[in-house]
Amino acid sequence: MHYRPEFEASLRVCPACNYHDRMTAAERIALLLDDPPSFRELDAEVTAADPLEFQRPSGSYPDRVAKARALTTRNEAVVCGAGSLGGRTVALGVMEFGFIAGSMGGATGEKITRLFEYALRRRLPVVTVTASGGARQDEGLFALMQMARTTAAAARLGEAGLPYVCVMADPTLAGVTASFAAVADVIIGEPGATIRFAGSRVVQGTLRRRAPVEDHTAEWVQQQGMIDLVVARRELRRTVARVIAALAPHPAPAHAPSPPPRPAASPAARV
Amino acid sequence: MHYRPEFEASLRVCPACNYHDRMTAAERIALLLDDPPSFRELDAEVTAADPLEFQRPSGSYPDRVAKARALTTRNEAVVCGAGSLGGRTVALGVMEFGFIAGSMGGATGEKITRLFEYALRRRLPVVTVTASGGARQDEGLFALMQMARTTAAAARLGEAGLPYVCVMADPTLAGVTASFAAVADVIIGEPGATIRFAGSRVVQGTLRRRAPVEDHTAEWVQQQGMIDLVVARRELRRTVARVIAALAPHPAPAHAPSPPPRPAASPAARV
Amino acid sequence: MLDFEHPLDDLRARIDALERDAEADPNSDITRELAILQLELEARTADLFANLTPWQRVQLARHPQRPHTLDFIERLCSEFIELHGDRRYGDDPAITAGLASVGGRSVVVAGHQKGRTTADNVKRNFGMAHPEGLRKALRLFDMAERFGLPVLTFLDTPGASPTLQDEERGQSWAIAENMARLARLRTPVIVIVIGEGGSGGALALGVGDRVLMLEHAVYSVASPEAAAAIIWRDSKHAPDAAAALRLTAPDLLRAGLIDRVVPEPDGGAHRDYDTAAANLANELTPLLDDLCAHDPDDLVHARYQKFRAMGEFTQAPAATS
Amino acid sequence: MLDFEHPLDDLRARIDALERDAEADPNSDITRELAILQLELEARTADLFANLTPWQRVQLARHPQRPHTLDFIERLCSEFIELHGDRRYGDDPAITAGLASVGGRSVVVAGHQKGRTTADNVKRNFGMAHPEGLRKALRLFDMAERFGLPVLTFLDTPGASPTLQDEERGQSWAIAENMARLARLRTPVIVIVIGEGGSGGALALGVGDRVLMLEHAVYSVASPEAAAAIIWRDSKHAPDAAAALRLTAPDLLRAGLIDRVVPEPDGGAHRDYDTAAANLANELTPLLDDLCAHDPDDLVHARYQKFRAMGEFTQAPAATS
Ligand SMILES: [Zn+2]
Ligand SMILES: [Zn+2]
Repeated sequence: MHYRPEFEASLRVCPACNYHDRMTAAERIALLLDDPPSFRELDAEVTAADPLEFQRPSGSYPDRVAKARALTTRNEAVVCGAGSLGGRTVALGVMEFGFIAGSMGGATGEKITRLFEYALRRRLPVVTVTASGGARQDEGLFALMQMARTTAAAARLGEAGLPYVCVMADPTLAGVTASFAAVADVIIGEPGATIRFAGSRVVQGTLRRRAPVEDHTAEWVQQQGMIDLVVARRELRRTVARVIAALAPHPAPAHAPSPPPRPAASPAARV
Repeated sequence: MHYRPEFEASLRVCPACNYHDRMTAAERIALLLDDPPSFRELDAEVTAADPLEFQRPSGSYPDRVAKARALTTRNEAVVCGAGSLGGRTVALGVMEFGFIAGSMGGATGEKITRLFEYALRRRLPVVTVTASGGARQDEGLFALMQMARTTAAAARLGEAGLPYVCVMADPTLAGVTASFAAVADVIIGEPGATIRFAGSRVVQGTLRRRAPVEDHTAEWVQQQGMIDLVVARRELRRTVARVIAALAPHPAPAHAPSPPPRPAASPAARV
Repeated sequence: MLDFEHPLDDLRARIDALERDAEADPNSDITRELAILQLELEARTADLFANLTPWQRVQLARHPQRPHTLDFIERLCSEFIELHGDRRYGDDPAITAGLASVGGRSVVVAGHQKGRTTADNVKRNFGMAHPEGLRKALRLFDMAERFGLPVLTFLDTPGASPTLQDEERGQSWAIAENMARLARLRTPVIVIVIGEGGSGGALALGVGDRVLMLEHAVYSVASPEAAAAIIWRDSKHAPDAAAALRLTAPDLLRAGLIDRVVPEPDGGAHRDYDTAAANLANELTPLLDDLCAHDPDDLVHARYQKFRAMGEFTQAPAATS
Repeated sequence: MLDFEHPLDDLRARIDALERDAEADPNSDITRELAILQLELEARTADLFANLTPWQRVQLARHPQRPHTLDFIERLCSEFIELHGDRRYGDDPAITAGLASVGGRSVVVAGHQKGRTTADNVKRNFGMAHPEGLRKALRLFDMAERFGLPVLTFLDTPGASPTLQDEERGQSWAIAENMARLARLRTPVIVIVIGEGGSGGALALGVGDRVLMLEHAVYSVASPEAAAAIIWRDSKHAPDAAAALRLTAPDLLRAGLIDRVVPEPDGGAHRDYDTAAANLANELTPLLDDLCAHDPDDLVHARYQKFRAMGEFTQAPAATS
């Protein structure tokens, strides 16, 4: 929130070339939610365990997590909560790319899953903003399974007739693109954002059929039919609000659900 | 049925090059149903009206219909009924290409729709065999609407968990391909059959990406991902029976529904 | 300007000249002369349009200045968010689809989109949808059902795109799947034929609880040119085919194949988009209110019965069979 | 023959030679000598396989002679009708799918399909599915639900195909849509990891009520080579990565990420397809009977809870947040 004055002017967008620089989760939240700031964070204390006791040459996984926590002042690569967007309460999950490249581990998946479940219980729309390198290797197959559980949670939202909008920011890759991000009802890309399945693999592409824009940018992905809109940051809040209003014309009374209390330490925690 | 001995030997398939010649509806029915012949025809008396009082330079539409009736001894371009296939009662609709190029008019659509409704009431699987030039021009928009009503009838079958298999014979074109034929659960093409959307229009195709077989043949359409199987006539009955047995493992007791009585002149007839 | 509109050209030119004169000389009194000429124009327009041949209606339906789907959406809807892509293969500019608000009510809209300039028409393939365009609409139909939003479709196409590439991606399958989905959709569906309703490509968006048709729109199993080529072996007989096919709105209303004819402004919708849209809005608003009050089961059942009844037939003498 | 199997080569060669000798001279008595050698082979095989390193298991899972999806279908199913195509874009030979019968019960099967020859592997893209392959499976999942048939999936892939063309057709979207569909499918789903369970391409067929895994199969968030390249900046560290990723069946059973390890015959499934399939059938039959007795609502709920529980986390001290 404290970044507000400076990005209010620039939104981290270059006025000359429209380059959309990466934002922190806090900047994103301020960008998306109404004034005055209404964000109430959920599950802020949930953080990574080390199920594989994973060691890299550069250090242990818990060391990496500790560094990321110090760097971002967050406990995980996603910040979840509720707030007012376009005058209506939404459940909001924003990935923090600065936290181990926004990678998705068990705690990340837990928070995202809880967010969908929270929205389901309170009948709220969900907005996610993705910025991620994909699944977090250090948790092995546990990390892969976050794709399944977050996607399953998102699928239940649709069955309940609650709208889900995903904003794909730079970069949205691999295990996040191919899970809860891709199943949103409406998908919005940020200008120039890299959106793709294959991470760093060498890809031999020769055929360029329909692409006057650079491969794997949001604009290109839209041309391929995979996302609905590419929306400049300045228009983002308004567009998300319009989409939600269109999909859920008769919401639970706006403003009525008071900001949820932070839940007590979850009994579901397994470690 | 009287054709049985001669096609039993050849099935109208060239032993040298596997060319599958067109068959009459009667030959088809004998090919598909079990021995002894068990076919009980439905709605045989339904025939075309002339809603547009349509005149071609070559004569009136009723004249064309009369000629087709004389030629084929059928009243319409589809023969519908029930019979035993693989030891189980199925609803069977077979198009008669000799009847105005198997074109679909109001009476054709009525019979096909009634077939699906008959199957729905008795909880029978449906098998159709298509051979058609598409919608019958002489009935104008009435003909086009047969696409909607036959497709809607087929869709209700799926909702009721009853299997529907379509055999696309030569040729399956335009308004028939693009309606009740395409929505079958399993689609089988006959070897070499032409299957396409665009009728006689000139099509400027240059790109040949994946096609070692001739465009618009059943084999080509299978490569494009649109049909499940290409099955030689000799194997057709067995394959259709296996598919139905797989999709409806617990049928209404086989043989139990006695061959349906021909219904009294339908009160739904509007002309 | 269409050929049959030429008789009005002279009158319109004289009115224009008179108005220019009056501007040049503010003291001249043209009131009376102008009034006479305008009355005559109205009378002759009414006369001409009261006696349009089917072929003339085909030309009006295809008029390059005729309002297209986006022109109607702009005027009918207070909000419009165009959505893109089928999430499988591509985004097809020949189909416009998205979320909109009509009279304060959220709806899903989908329609064929013709262009006006040559470049735009090339991009939009003259309103001839590719399979991915129909599948974009299908995705939005599913979304409408998920969120309980009514669907409005706008029909304006010569037909579905018929190239080899369209066959490769299953044009027939796309059309059939859309019809099946619309037939069973558990939310109201209103179909509006605004221009050319061409064959299966039109019907892929055309299965609804009510089918409205603009006064000079046409709706046909095949284009008059194609029908003439088949029937007369000469596409120059297109005017004859247009008459034989009974493709005009009044004919189709009589035949029971559409529910309502929406009047167009004098001289056709292309002369006054706002009035054309306002006339449509007049029909649409009460219809939406009515349909939205129905139970989904009842809607689906009634929609089935509606199309179930389309198709004439008779009983042959038993001896023939 | 894999490197680590070489210690057995000499023994196997001696047994073969002895049997050839006996064939040449029917009077020779080799019974005792042969019995001794065979006992020794069994003992050393058991010893070797009891102490396989994770990297050795990766090699076994990728063994060119390892039984693939069709090999299992052939042995498990009394009927198999392979179905083709996604009805939208193409038919992908990297996915085999169809209708089958297992123990008298109709099922839908879908699995990654590797080839054995180079030509076959090129055709099947080494078991790396294209989006249209995953969508073929999706079509069959829908069919399974429509007809109340249980689904069996076979996982055996290095991963989903990652080329530009796959991106163009929405590889991420295909994977996500399959997971979402399987998660909510109202019919039993049994997942069997038979060889390589590689990343999202595997998981696209991997969301089920039970996940079985063959003894020497592996299942991993990334290939050991890719993980080594990321973590050690050198894919030669693949054996280290294989160990670190805990990708073996016993490890994953301990972690609670799979439900059951299916024992393989001595020396690995590639030495005896029939026994491998019989061992799988032993697990499968009672499992199918059990799951088919459940109410669809209960199945879907339990499946959600099963995957819901996969993922470890802890609570940070409140001060940090
Ligand atoms: Zn710049
Ligand atoms: Zn021959």
